[in-house]
Amino acid sequence: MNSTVDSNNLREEVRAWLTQNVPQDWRQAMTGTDQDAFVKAQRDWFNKLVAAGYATPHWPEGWPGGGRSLADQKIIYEETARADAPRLILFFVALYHSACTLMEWGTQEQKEKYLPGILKGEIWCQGFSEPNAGSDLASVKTRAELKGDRYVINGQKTWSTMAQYADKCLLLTRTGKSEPPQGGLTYLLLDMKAKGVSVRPISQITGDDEFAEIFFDDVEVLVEDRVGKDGEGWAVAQSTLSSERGLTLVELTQRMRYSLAKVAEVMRERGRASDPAIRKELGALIAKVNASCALADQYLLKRISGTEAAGDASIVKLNYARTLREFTKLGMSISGLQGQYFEDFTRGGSQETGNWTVDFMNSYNWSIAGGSDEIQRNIIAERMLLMPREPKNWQLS
Amino acid sequence: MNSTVDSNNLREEVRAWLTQNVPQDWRQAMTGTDQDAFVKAQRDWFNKLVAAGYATPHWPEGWPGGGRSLADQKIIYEETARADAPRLILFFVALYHSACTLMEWGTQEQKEKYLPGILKGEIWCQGFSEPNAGSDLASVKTRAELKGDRYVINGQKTWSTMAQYADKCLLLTRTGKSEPPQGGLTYLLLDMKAKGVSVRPISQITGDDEFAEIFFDDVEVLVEDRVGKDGEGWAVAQSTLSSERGLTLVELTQRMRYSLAKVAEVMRERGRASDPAIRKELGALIAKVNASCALADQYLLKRISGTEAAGDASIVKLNYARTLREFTKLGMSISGLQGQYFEDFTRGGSQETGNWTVDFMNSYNWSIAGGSDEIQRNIIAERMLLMPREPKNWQLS
Amino acid sequence: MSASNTYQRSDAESQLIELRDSARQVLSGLGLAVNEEKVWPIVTDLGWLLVGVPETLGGLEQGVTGSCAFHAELGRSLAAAPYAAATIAIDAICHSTLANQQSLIERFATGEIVTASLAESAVAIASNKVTGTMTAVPSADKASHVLVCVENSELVALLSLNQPGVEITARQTWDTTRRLFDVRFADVALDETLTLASGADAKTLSSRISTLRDFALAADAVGGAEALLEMTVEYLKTRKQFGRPLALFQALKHRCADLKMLISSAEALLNDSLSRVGNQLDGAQAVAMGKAAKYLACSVYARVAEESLQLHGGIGMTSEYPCHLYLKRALLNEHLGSGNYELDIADHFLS
Amino acid sequence: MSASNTYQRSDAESQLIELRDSARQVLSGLGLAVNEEKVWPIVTDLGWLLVGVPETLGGLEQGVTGSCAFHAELGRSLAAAPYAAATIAIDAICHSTLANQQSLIERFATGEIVTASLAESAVAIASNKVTGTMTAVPSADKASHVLVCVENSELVALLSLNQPGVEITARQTWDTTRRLFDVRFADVALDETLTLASGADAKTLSSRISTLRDFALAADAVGGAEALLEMTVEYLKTRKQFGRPLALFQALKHRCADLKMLISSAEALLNDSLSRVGNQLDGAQAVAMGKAAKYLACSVYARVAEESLQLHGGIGMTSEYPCHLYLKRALLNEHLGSGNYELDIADHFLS
Repeated sequence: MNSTVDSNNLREEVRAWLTQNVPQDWRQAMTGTDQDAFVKAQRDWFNKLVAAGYATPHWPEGWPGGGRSLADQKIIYEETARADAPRLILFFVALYHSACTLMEWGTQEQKEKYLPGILKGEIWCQGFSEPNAGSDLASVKTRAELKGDRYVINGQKTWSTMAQYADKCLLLTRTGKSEPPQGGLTYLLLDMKAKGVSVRPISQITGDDEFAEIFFDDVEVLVEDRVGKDGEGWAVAQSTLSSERGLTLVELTQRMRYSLAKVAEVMRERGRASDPAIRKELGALIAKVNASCALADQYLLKRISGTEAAGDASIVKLNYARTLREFTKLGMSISGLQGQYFEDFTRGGSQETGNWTVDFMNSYNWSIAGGSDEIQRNIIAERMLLMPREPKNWQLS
Repeated sequence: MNSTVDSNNLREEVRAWLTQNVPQDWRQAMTGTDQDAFVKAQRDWFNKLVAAGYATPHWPEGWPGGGRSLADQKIIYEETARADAPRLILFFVALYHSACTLMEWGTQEQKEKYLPGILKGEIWCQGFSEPNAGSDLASVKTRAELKGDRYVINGQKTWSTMAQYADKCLLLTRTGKSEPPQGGLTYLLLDMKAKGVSVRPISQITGDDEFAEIFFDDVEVLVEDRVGKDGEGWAVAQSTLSSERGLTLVELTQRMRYSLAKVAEVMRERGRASDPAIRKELGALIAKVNASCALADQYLLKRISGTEAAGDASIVKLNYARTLREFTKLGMSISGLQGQYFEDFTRGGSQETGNWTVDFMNSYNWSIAGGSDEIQRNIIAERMLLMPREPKNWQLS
Repeated sequence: MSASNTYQRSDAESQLIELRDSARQVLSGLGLAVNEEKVWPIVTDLGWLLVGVPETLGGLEQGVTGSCAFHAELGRSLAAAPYAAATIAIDAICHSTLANQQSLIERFATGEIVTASLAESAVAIASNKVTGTMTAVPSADKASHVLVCVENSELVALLSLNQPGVEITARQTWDTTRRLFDVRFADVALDETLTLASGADAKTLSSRISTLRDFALAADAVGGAEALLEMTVEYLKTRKQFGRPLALFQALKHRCADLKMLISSAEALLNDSLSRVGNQLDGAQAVAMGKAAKYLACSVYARVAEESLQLHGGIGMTSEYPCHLYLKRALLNEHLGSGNYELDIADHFLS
Repeated sequence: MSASNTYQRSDAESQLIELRDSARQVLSGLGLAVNEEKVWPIVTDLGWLLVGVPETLGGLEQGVTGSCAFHAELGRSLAAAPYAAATIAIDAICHSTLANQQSLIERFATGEIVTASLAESAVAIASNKVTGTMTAVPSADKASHVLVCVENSELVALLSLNQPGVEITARQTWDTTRRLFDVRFADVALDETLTLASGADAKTLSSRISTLRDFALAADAVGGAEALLEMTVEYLKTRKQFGRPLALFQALKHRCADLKMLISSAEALLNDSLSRVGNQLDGAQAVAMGKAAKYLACSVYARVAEESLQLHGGIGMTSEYPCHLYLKRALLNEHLGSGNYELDIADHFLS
């Protein structure tokens, strides 16, 4: 069977389904409304996608729509972006991070216990980052002490996406004492309703709260809910982090590309459509946005073909963060004073909140979180250009 | 006496003199001609200025035009820039570096021996920089060995401005052995015609050769031609380097300001005078150029009032280098393909060679020489913002 | 080398430095982004609105340089006060031929609020009645009067805000340190005792008003940028990553150094322009200088704010931490004022 | 996670990689910026001009992707050869309806030089005679023919350069790795056996020619930028200051990383565009893609060249060291091509 024909079939099928199923009013439903309305809108959309098999194309055969190639998954994302459908942000950790970690590392019991719940709409969050740890994952300090058949956890996590809505948590803890930083980490599955867990949403500069802090006060987790061995958490976390395999950036860059039309829109609205200086900036931006799409696409191809090199992922992310900044800044700048007035925006809309100033502020999530631009530059310089690393014992003299 | 009236008088006097005396054809005389024509044009202009007392306003009273305040010196430079008179590049080291070093550190005999020669047109060069030393003056390796009543010198200097024309040289050598880097340096006055001195002009990327390498092969200098004590060279060199006290940047920024008219000119020539995108860039540039002028002016005022702080000089230089880059780049960019064709340019014309592409390439002299942009940033961060210095023993691990 | 390089600070300069230092002390005692209710009584009690007013009208005679020093201090502390708008209006009164000048200045310097637009207005006059909209008017809800420049600069006047035909609408901005309003006039009658200038005089005064606004925004930007960079550098010195203070990483040091250089250049341009224009704010030259100062300072402020947000990492993205307050004020500053600054500067140069 | 992710390189892809690798080896054996006399015989002997030519016409059928791989290699080594101009002209012959296509391609692929303009031309036709000027024509002094696109795309033809009415003027550029000429025609008669297209076909072919030129310049830029960054990083690893290799300074590392990212993005856009357009280079979409690839690659190249000059410090400013050769080629590349790229891209998007 010819794979191009195959792909075209899938593309048409997805496109047709989206035309029928994307709620036309989802932006309104998620703009200026409260959290419940947002969660409901996300859940409705999730259920539709699960039913159609488009939520889990990356799961193995046997699961709804499962067993699809990365190329096919890419088609689904591209079409979702093209249709301006909502992003499944509330379920992303469950569908990718949790599922992929369980598939790769989970016991049969764990898979049976957790995977069906994900399809039913259980929300997961990630408990990796900690205060004052920044991009330095190895400095996890949250303690898990083994007492009989359970771990007792004390500590704090932060920047956990949508943790205030979560049912379960992927938790990285420190169990060892004297090992090197990456050693001594242990990976647990936590029930967010367990005694001693408390969550505090982080109020962001946009007024939104897409992230939360999680506090642990003698929280107990059974040993059977540990993923991998005690001390093997670093390796398990690595596969969690690479679970989406570049698909997110394919989706985001495609969404940015389709959003270029919104720049044209704001140019018209603000009477700047024929301003040559703005048109020139738009022309430059179009080239950069298309380049970001091409980079993300080619990165996915490298993952598919197994030719990914050290630093490739950093280049894609650093580039996306920069282009997104320029993109949102141009929109904001064209908006003029009007753009500086507060307006309601689409909750959890990430880069497409319908408000350029919010989009601009949100763009910093991409240059700061998930390994800041500075960390990406270190990686590119050291692992790709093979420039020397800073000495380990480099301390203030 | 009211100082503003006084200044106005000087300004008018200088302006009138320049109108009478600036050779109208100096650019043509220095464009596409050989080195001799260039030297002759410089020498003629130098003699005129000396006669009028405008070459040495910074020398003490008693010398031609001497004893003027820094504010008056500034007026002379501003007017020279305004009149688009040639810069005295061939005599700058003699008039400032050599003279000020001798005035501050020289013995009576040295002053009598060297100062009159400067006024007669002796050309001096500076022998400070060395190959592979970059901006790191303390790493001077050229050896001077004391043998009886003389030093015997071996080594190499580089990036010495116009050394191929020089009669004398301000030479920084290493005499000590085990002292810390800044120690062990000794400052000598060298006759460029001495046995064992050879000079090789450095061919620059513009095709010009404003700099040269100097090689020393058992060159002898009498102890009486040492400035300061043996081992005191670092301190003497510091006063050489600060001798022009910010005047150069006042002159250069003023010249850049007057040259803004040339951007307008190339816009007209290339039919871009009404291009809004270019006009917008020009508007931004005008603000930046005026800011560079203001920074240089205010730096001079700080020197006059003794309120200079650590890092101030770095800010002025870093800012000038950046603005000059943007300035020349805009001119080059407006020139289009035409600007990429090779054309003769004014020799030693520095930033005003009459060719935007040469000016652009020359702009790197300001971001690289005399302490690169990177060094200036270190100084600003460490001495002004008080951010910690890198540890001394920071080595590749 | 010469002995004749002496420099003496003038009395006026010394006085201004004292005034500014005490303002900084007072404001830093209040804390960042303190609200209008707390700041305004201090502003009036300490006579800050009189800084730029001539001695003959009961002021401190510190001119535009003087009021800009205070704009910078208020920008530094992110104070939420209609100081800029009020000083602009008071300055306009000083430069009018109004008979009751002195009493108006007293009223507005001591409690009653006069305001003005920080952006563009579209207000026309017909049969002595005013119609149109002013945007970005600070504290219009609490002000008794607003300064109005009629289109084509036929007239500059004060209008009472407490009269029929005036509609005041709050326009919440992302910058929560400012309270801006739209003010709409529908056939509002002029009060001739409050007409500041008409005809050619109005053109001159309008031009002075917009230059003053540009300088005020520039000074706010310089003050804010300076304070923010200080905060950022402090943060980098404190915060550790990979066991080292962030301030030790050369890439971050170099970025801070560049920001410092940019701020210094904007500040130098502002100070230089102020000293060159003196009190002559209405000519084409002064207008262009105001525009250059505003453009450079506000674009530098935005650049500093954007870099600072990145340099702070995650904590800068939280509403608890004040980094974003500077960012939002910087973004708003860029969009206040009027016209296309870069183009206007070029137009003036090429004309 | 899925098992079905397999990917096989096609035979054509494998062949191209082999060709490119061998080209790189040959060129690096010659050294940087080697002159035309040395490169051209190799280009023709090894059949590099046939890379993009269809099999049916005796070529290697590697399309535009194929010739771009060679443009990148020549850009990398700063080779002084009219390869881009010749491949553009040969491609135009391939896409003409000329009867003697095959014999012309053989002539021009094996020794006789055909050239074309790398910039804008102003050539008009009247009574079958050609008048006007072509700029930036490489090696016109050695070429027997030049590709001419008449204004308003009425006609695309080859013209012999060895005939009365043709005036060839050398235009020395700062970039000494290219030898460009102005070619002036004064009433030069057309040879109908060399007319490639007229009417609507000429419009289509002209559009193909300019897109091809944009891709060629983009590929040259990507190749040059890559080689220059490698050279710069090597230099930083070798050169020591304050007792440490420069490559250890984080500020410099971060700048190199940014450059690497920029080059990767330009390369990705070029490759993506080439694979999307395939052999369909004449539509508005393809033209816009060519323009975007050219704009991004050439601006990235210039940026890399400027930063590399600074990162090299003094040595980069000497004519002995090759850093400036890349800079000058990058600057020239930015100004070759035609139109205002950013505006054209926006126009296409907004239309």
